[in-house]
Amino acid sequence: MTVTNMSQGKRFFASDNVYLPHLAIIEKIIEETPGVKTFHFNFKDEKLRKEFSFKSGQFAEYSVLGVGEAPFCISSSPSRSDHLEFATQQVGKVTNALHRLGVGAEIGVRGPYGNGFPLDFLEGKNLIFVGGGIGLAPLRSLIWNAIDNRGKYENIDIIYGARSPGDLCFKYDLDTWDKDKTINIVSTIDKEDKGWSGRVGFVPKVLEEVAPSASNAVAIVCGPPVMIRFTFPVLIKLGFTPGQMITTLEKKMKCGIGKCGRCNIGNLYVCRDGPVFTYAQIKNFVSSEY
Amino acid sequence: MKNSEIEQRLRQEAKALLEQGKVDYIIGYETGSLKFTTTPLITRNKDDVERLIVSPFIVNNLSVYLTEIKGKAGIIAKGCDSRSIVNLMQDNKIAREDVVIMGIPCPGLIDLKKIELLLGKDRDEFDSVIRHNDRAVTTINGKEKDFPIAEVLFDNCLECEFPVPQEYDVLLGEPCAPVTGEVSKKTSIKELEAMPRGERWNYWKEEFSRCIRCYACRDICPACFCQRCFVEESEPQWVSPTPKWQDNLMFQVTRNIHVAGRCTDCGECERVCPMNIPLRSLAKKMYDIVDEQFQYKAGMDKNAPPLLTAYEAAEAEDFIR
Amino acid sequence: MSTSKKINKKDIGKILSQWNQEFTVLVPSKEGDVSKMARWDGKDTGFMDSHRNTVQPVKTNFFPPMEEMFSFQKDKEGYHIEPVSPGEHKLLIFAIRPCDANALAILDVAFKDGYEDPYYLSRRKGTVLIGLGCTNPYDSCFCTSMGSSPSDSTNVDIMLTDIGDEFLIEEITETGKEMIARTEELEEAKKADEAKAKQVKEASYNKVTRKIDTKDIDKKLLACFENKDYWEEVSAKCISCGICTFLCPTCYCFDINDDSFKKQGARFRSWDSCAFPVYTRMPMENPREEKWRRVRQKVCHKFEFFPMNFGSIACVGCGRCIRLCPVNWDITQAIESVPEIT
Amino acid sequence: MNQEPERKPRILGFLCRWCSYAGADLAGTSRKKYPANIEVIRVPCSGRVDPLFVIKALRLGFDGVLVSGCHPGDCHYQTGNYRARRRMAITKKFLEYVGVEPQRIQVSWVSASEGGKFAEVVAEITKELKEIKPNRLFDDEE
Repeated sequence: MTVTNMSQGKRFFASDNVYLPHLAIIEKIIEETPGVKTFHFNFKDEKLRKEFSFKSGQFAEYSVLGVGEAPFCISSSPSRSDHLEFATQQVGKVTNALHRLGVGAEIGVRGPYGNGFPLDFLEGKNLIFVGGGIGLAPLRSLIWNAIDNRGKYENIDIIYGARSPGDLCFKYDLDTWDKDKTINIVSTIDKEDKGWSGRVGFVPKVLEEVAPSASNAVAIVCGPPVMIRFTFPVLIKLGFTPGQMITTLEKKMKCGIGKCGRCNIGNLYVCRDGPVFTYAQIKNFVSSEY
Repeated sequence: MKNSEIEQRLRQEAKALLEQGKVDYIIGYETGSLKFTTTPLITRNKDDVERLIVSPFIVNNLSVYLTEIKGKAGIIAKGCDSRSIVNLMQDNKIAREDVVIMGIPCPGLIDLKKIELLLGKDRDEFDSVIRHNDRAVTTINGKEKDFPIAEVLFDNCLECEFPVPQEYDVLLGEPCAPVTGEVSKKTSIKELEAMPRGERWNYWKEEFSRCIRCYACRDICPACFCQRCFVEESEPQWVSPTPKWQDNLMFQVTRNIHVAGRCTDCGECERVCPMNIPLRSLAKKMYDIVDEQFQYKAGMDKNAPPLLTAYEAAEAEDFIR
Repeated sequence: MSTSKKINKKDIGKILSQWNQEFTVLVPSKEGDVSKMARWDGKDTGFMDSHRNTVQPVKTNFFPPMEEMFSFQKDKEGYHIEPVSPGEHKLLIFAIRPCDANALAILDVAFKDGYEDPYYLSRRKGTVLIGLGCTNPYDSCFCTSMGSSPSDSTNVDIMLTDIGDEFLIEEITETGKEMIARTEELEEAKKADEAKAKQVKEASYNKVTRKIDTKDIDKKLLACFENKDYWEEVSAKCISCGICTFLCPTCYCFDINDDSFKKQGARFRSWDSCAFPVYTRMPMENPREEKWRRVRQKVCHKFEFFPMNFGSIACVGCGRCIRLCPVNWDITQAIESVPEIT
Repeated sequence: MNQEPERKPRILGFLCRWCSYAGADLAGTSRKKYPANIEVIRVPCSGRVDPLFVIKALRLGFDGVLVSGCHPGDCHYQTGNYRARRRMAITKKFLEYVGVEPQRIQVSWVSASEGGKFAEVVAEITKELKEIKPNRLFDDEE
């Protein structure tokens, strides 16, 4: 299968100019870990608030006006739509500025961009989510989407890791999923830590131990590039074919619409052709530039 | 000694260095892909040394490659280049023992742009450009045009103080005297200093409104060796990445201050500028200020501390309250 | 009967004046000794004497080094965003070289694909291109290897050919035909003029001596994508400046940044280059920190990725990158040295 | 705070924490009168001041910049002020060549006990800057 080439979804332009952001208000801020925050927001424009729709896995460009713009996936689920969410780590100019904002602050948002997860393809499959750190954000959107449409999917397995217990994002979700008997979740941290009774070890290693079956399964991987690089070989070992491995990638982006040039992997642009790819699509280039 | 003889010796030296394992790379010049043009040759292959050349068109200051080469390098250096190499040693960017310097006394390089202006033709329309001591003979369509050499050398060559390398392992060719002559009038420091101050600012404002921020001036400069340049910092954002004249000028002025005491007036920044901004009129002024204020000339002594890390207890206090 | 027209070179001002009524006429000009297409002053036609090609490619007129995208202000109610529209000038570019016209066709594709780029496209809309065949190509030109030629009229509306004291004028598009029909002062071209033009075109073609073979280049590049040794050797002398990309008529990468002061500001876009390490640098990693990866990206984008996405090589053979390179890095040598598939 | 009238000329001071900053403090606590035209950034040493800071201040519209450190021989880090002296000497000369009025770049040595001197320095610089035009160097139109 191939992931769809362009966003087939609706486009929500502030005007006929794709680069103009819509104004949105931050309604809630959750400190996930030191340095990672989730922002809940809603568009200022009433009509847009009602009409805006997106697919799990799509992203948007967020502006702190006067500072700049940066892309993050929409981490909330389309199935829960009273507000939108994104999560970001404080690492650069724009994210620092975002982290300085409080509830009620105004930001610019344009999108959604990118292809999103191939929901039709995933239907009727066993879903194996493999996430690391803040890489859970895009997976989370899909996980909630799958939970809210539980009948459409077979087993749901989540393998999620972070450096330390304090670095685990969306703990409130992890707790809820842990209690949900219809899904199987394994959390891990990189190194032993006081008070941690769960698994210890890097995500690819734990994945190998858990060894989910490749039969009728799709693995959906997101995390830091180094984790993604080491996860693919494990999945291959477990019998997953390139078409059964899906990842959502992060690259430096500016325009979000396949023009500014920097986010390509081979001929594919992460913003335009992704951010969701099958391993089959990117395997020629992935070892070298991702 | 003729260039062809220097070339022969150079090739022997370079070959021996590679064969004896004294260096991992040779950095020199070879014939370029355009008329008269030479291009850097960076090679580990001893057969490639046959391509090494010496000509009045060996414009590049090859020392810019030394900080990125992994291993020992045998490098060809003109007077100004050798001083750039010494700078890198002063700043602990390279170690003396990692470099074998094959010095070439340089009687000045021919600025094809000047000939283009004189003849109203582009360089690829010339049949030949040949230097005979103090004359340069250009042939176009079979017709010869003869210019005094001072009219066609680069401005920085006309004000060159040290045509002979200051540091070398082997000197190829006999020491030569500098050529002197009038630099391009329009952009000369003298001319600019004669302007009222406000006019001078407007002059630079005008020039830098053309700048497209390709950063060739910085990337070609052996003194600009920072791993990360201040223009690339985003926290704080010192300079906007948008090429407004204000930020373009701010970038270049700061760059010149940062390389003060390292700039050897090799002229590369100005030569490479695709927007014809007279960058040497900034760089050379800083070179002169450093000389006047501190009697310091860049890259003369590999054991001396870099200008801006050194001091003398009693010096320039007149501007301090 | 012949359909082409002609005009004496001395009278070129007369037709430019007519066109100037309807269009903003751009002609080869110099700013600080750097040539580019800029607004015609309405009089001087001396620019024709020295015009081989402009240093700044024609893309500069549609995709400038920087442009304001929108401005914003903050007051009690919050932010207000004010879009900037590039205006509705209808441009006529006179004496555009075939390579630059072909390059615009490539940019059109890139800026139209998927989401349309309003800034580029609104400037580009209604533009009329008056091509001028080259009779004196540079030694760096290699258009004939890129499926084009010094007299290629594929992407212009009207094509001029220098036939001595006169220009032969050929209509290429419907727009060109209409324009010629309403332009006064043009003479009917004679058979002999057309014969002369044919000769000139053939002679020019043969003057382009730099040749490369682009057969299967996309496949060869794909095969050597991981060939680090090759790319390291090819990129060794590159200094990672932005000249070749900024002054490339088909390169269109850009950056977006905000400037603000107190409660107002603006968002700008400006040229960016895959040659710069910072272009792809993220806080934690940079997929192209090493120089060879960046050089590979430049070559592969033009000769492999763009063709994969849009069906044509994103290089027109204008040779600017070779002419202007500080170290004479030569893309034709790079392409010629790509290893054969084994 | 927002209603505070803009003071002209505006000066940005980079003051060494060991001496000049303390000197400025002393000027304040001992109620020495000096013009309120200076805004202060405390730096660990005058040697920390990259000429880039000075240029950036001018770019941001400050009319003048003061770099102030310990007297020669008194640097907490031995040589920081000597290094600052070299840097500022070339910066001032170079900026003048580019077209910046020399009055805009000011350097002083003020010790922790020289509250009076600090007040005088600020007063003198303010006076000098009043004699030249406001900083419009980086304005788009003249």
